[in-house]
Amino acid sequence: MFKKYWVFSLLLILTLLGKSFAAEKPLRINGSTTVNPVVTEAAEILSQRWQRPIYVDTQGGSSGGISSIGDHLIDIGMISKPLSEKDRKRYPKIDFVVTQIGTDALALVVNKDVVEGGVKALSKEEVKAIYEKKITNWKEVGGKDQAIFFYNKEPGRGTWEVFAKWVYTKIKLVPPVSHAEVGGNEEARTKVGTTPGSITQLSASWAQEGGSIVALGIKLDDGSVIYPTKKNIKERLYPLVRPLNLITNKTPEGINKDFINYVLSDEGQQLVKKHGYMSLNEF
Amino acid sequence: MNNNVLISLRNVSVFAKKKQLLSPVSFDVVPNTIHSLMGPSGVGKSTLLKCINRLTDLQPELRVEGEIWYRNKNILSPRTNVENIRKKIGMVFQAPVIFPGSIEKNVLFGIKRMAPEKKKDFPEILEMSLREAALWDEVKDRLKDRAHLLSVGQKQRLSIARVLALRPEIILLDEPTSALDPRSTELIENLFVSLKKAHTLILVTHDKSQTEGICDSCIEFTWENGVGKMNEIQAACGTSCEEPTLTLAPKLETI
Amino acid sequence: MIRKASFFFSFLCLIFFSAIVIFLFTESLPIWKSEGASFFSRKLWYYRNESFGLLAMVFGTVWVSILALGIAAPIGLGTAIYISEYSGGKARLFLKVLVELLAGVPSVVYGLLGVLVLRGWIRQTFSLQSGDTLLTAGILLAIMILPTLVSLSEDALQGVPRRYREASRAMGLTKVQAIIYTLLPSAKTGLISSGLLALGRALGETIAVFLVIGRADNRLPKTLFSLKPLVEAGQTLTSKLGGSEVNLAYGDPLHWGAICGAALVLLSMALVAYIIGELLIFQAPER
Amino acid sequence: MLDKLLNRLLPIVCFVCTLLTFLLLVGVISYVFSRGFSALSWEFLSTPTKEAGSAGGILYQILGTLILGFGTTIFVSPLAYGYALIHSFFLKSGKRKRLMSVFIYSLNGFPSIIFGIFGFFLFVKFLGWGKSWLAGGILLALVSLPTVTVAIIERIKEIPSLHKEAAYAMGFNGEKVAWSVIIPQSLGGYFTGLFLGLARAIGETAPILFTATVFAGATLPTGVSQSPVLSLPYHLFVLAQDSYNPQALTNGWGAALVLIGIVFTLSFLALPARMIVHQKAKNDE
Repeated sequence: MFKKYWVFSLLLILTLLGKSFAAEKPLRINGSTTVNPVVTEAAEILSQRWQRPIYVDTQGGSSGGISSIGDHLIDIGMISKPLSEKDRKRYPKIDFVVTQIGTDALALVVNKDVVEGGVKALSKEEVKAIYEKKITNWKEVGGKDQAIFFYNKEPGRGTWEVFAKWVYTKIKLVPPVSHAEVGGNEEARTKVGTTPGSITQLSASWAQEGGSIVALGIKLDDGSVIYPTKKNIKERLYPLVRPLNLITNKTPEGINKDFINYVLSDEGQQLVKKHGYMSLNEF
Repeated sequence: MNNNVLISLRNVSVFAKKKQLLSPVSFDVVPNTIHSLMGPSGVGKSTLLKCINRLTDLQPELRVEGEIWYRNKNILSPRTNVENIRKKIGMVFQAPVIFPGSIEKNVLFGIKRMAPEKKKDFPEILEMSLREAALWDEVKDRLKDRAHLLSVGQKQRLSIARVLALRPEIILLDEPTSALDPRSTELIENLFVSLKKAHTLILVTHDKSQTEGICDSCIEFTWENGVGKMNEIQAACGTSCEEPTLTLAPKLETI
Repeated sequence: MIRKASFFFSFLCLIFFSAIVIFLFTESLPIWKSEGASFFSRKLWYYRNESFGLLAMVFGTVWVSILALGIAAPIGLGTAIYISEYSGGKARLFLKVLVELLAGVPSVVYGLLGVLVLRGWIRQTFSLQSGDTLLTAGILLAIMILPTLVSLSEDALQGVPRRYREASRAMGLTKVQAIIYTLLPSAKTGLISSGLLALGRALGETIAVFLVIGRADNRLPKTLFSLKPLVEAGQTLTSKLGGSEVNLAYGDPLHWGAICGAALVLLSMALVAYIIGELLIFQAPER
Repeated sequence: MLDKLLNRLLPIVCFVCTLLTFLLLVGVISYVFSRGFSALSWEFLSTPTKEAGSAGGILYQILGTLILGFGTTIFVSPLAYGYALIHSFFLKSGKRKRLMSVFIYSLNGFPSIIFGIFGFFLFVKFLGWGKSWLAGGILLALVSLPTVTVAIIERIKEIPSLHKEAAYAMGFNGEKVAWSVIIPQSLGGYFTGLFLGLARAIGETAPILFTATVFAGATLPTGVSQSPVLSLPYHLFVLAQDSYNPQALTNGWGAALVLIGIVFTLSFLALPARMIVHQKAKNDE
């Protein structure tokens, strides 16, 4: 009895503490590591300019952004995929508003020795077979005799969902597989770069930077091969393209609106380009 | 050297680094006697005792000078095989040392490692040592029990039995009864007298009546300028000493 | 006043920690209701199909911890023996303090080293395709628990009174014999307990393991004693709990229940190792 | 025969083990040092992060870590002192005392990620604080609680009973004895424990992962709820996964070095007391 009363008063104190000492309203952003570099830099500039705190975090990737908006924990979510109906259904009380700030191509990225072994592109069927471990050696798709090591993006990452929708059309249809997982983009890049014969799903812009990893092309049904080059993306030849979005609850107002408008402005769009993504007027 | 002397200390002194702890000590020990070392605590009696089986080696900060002759060998010589010497010169400590395990294991602890070839004799050695230590009747039915369950007095006799199992010629006793009650002390003192028949005992003690009661000769140590110093041998009533109390007491009084 | 305040604050300690246990239990109720004991035996964890099984993670946790202890214990014991028996005075003090200092290196630093150094080394040494393996996590953990292990084992050896060493030396045993036949048996409880405490730490370590284990779900060997999983990626309870699923799970009672259930299982495993270890210290034989 | 072999081998084996242990551990430190040293400069320590870790310094990561340490101190101090006083002074019954001992020691066995999950539920979601430095402080206080408490308990045990008796003999009651004898004489233990506990808590990532820190943008907290901080361990954790150029990684190693520096400084502060304990262990034989 006595204990219960204590627990109750303790909770009360802690709640009051939180309520009465809430910080001056900061701008809180969380979500995809793909969108993060752009937003973090924008936030650095704006928090200087406006003299107010802007927190940026990348916990849980795109799904983390959506669920944090759903729980009213943040003001703006970063997601590197289209917002799905399922996402909306999960938070019926939230009026998600999506603002696209750029476009990114998603590539299948391999360690450079795979390309040196002769594999330059994969078809959707081959990718599916690799993902399901039906193909486990690069020689089965025209490469050298080398085992395939698949680094899967961890659950909740926008990259993974875009990939899964492309291969399986519905996320429900993806079979459970057991691959090693990677979280952020850099982790994916480091691990693929240091693991011979490995492959992962990664934003194409991250692949172009380093030398140890290479983005594969995609073999289309008619036999032609399309690489994730700027030109191919612009002309909508490359199939694996995804929007980079900022999401808010209700139509953005006040500081939320100001922030999003900045990213949409010429200055903000330069940041999108700087990090290797396609700005809105490019696509 | 006198044939009747078993151990002979010649100018043995002890240093800790630069500081002298004990001025040179010389005395002889005759076989089948109990020889006692007495004096205030800290004066260096125990250290001297440890010199005799080179246990001082364990404290690298100590340096021992002089000679200790035993069977035509100088114990303190660096060439001496320490392990063999220690097998012949057993030691019993102030507080009983009981190793984890059964009573039997404790008695055979040393012999198992020092003379493993005698394995078939172990049961015999076990019984003999326990009998000699006057413990056999109390523990013969529970040799496999944990030794930690024994009383303190029994533990000390067990420690003695463990030393006896190695058949030592000399037994060094470092205040062996100071942790015990009067009843156990008396039992162990009687034990020492009976051990004299086959062994030679060197005993460090604070208890004057103990010296008077069971010892054949006694050396007193005193302080001199912060250094331990041996006084002359006070009493040697020899092996024929039937009533040591009577012969020794007056002489000790004169110190 | 101070008496009342002290009672208040120690009650607060009790409340906080019992709250954690109660929270884990109540929040994980949905998974116990829907899965029951099969939560432990089910091989598949795939939250999109609402399939929650811990077997592969428990397997990974146990393997990684055993590896860590198996590597660290002999080295740690040797080091402890050396510090306690072969180094004297100032040298001993210096080594001891150095060990305690090194025990404080944060686990995220080990994680960083694991990602950038150890992974590559493992890959080359064992000529593997990828360096993300249970073995990598095990070795990294072994290095991490080594200082704790050395420090505690040295305490245990130091706790054996000098007269034990003297008594066995006085019988003519060599130094090594005295160590093997006297010192180690006398310090046995203390040594086992230091092993268990280190095991407790290994079981609960999150960040470093997270970064090098590969986080591959549902990896189980075909036969129980197959060593192959050691050089493959895997998952532990902690690497699951430190990952993105915690954020995803909140709001979905079953998924969140599974996460809390996994946390409860982890807590029980670590606490069992730890409490047995502590009890052994308390009940060390009288000397 | 076996014994003879062991006689020769054991010292060598033990020495090799020792060498291995220290080479490994010193190797870890010197590796971090060699990689991170080039990043260190006054500017690195005194400017905020720019471009997500690739440029600028780690000012707010350091300050955030110190703030978390401050929060930890505030919460752990009364908890640990209260617990220690009850355990070693106010409580007379042996059984309850034993229970309290087992409890406080077993807290050490709590995996730190458990605190993280609990904090995520209680502070972030249930109380609606969002990420907050205070939540981090409270959770890290729980992490360091056993260390601090045990250190105080050990010190109280060492207070000679004569001192207590003398105080009682002057007519003091328990309260006054606590104030005049127990607390002043156990302060040394408290500080030693606090430094060691903080050294452990400050390096922890798992408890603050979901509860107290963000990757970028936070400066100094102005309130309790919605007031995250940046921190060195979390910064490292994110950079280990998400740093997107080599300079960010070099800066990451620099941050690792600073973190180790803070932890070692705290351990050093506890050093004199630890030395005495070790020396005593040797003399007690």
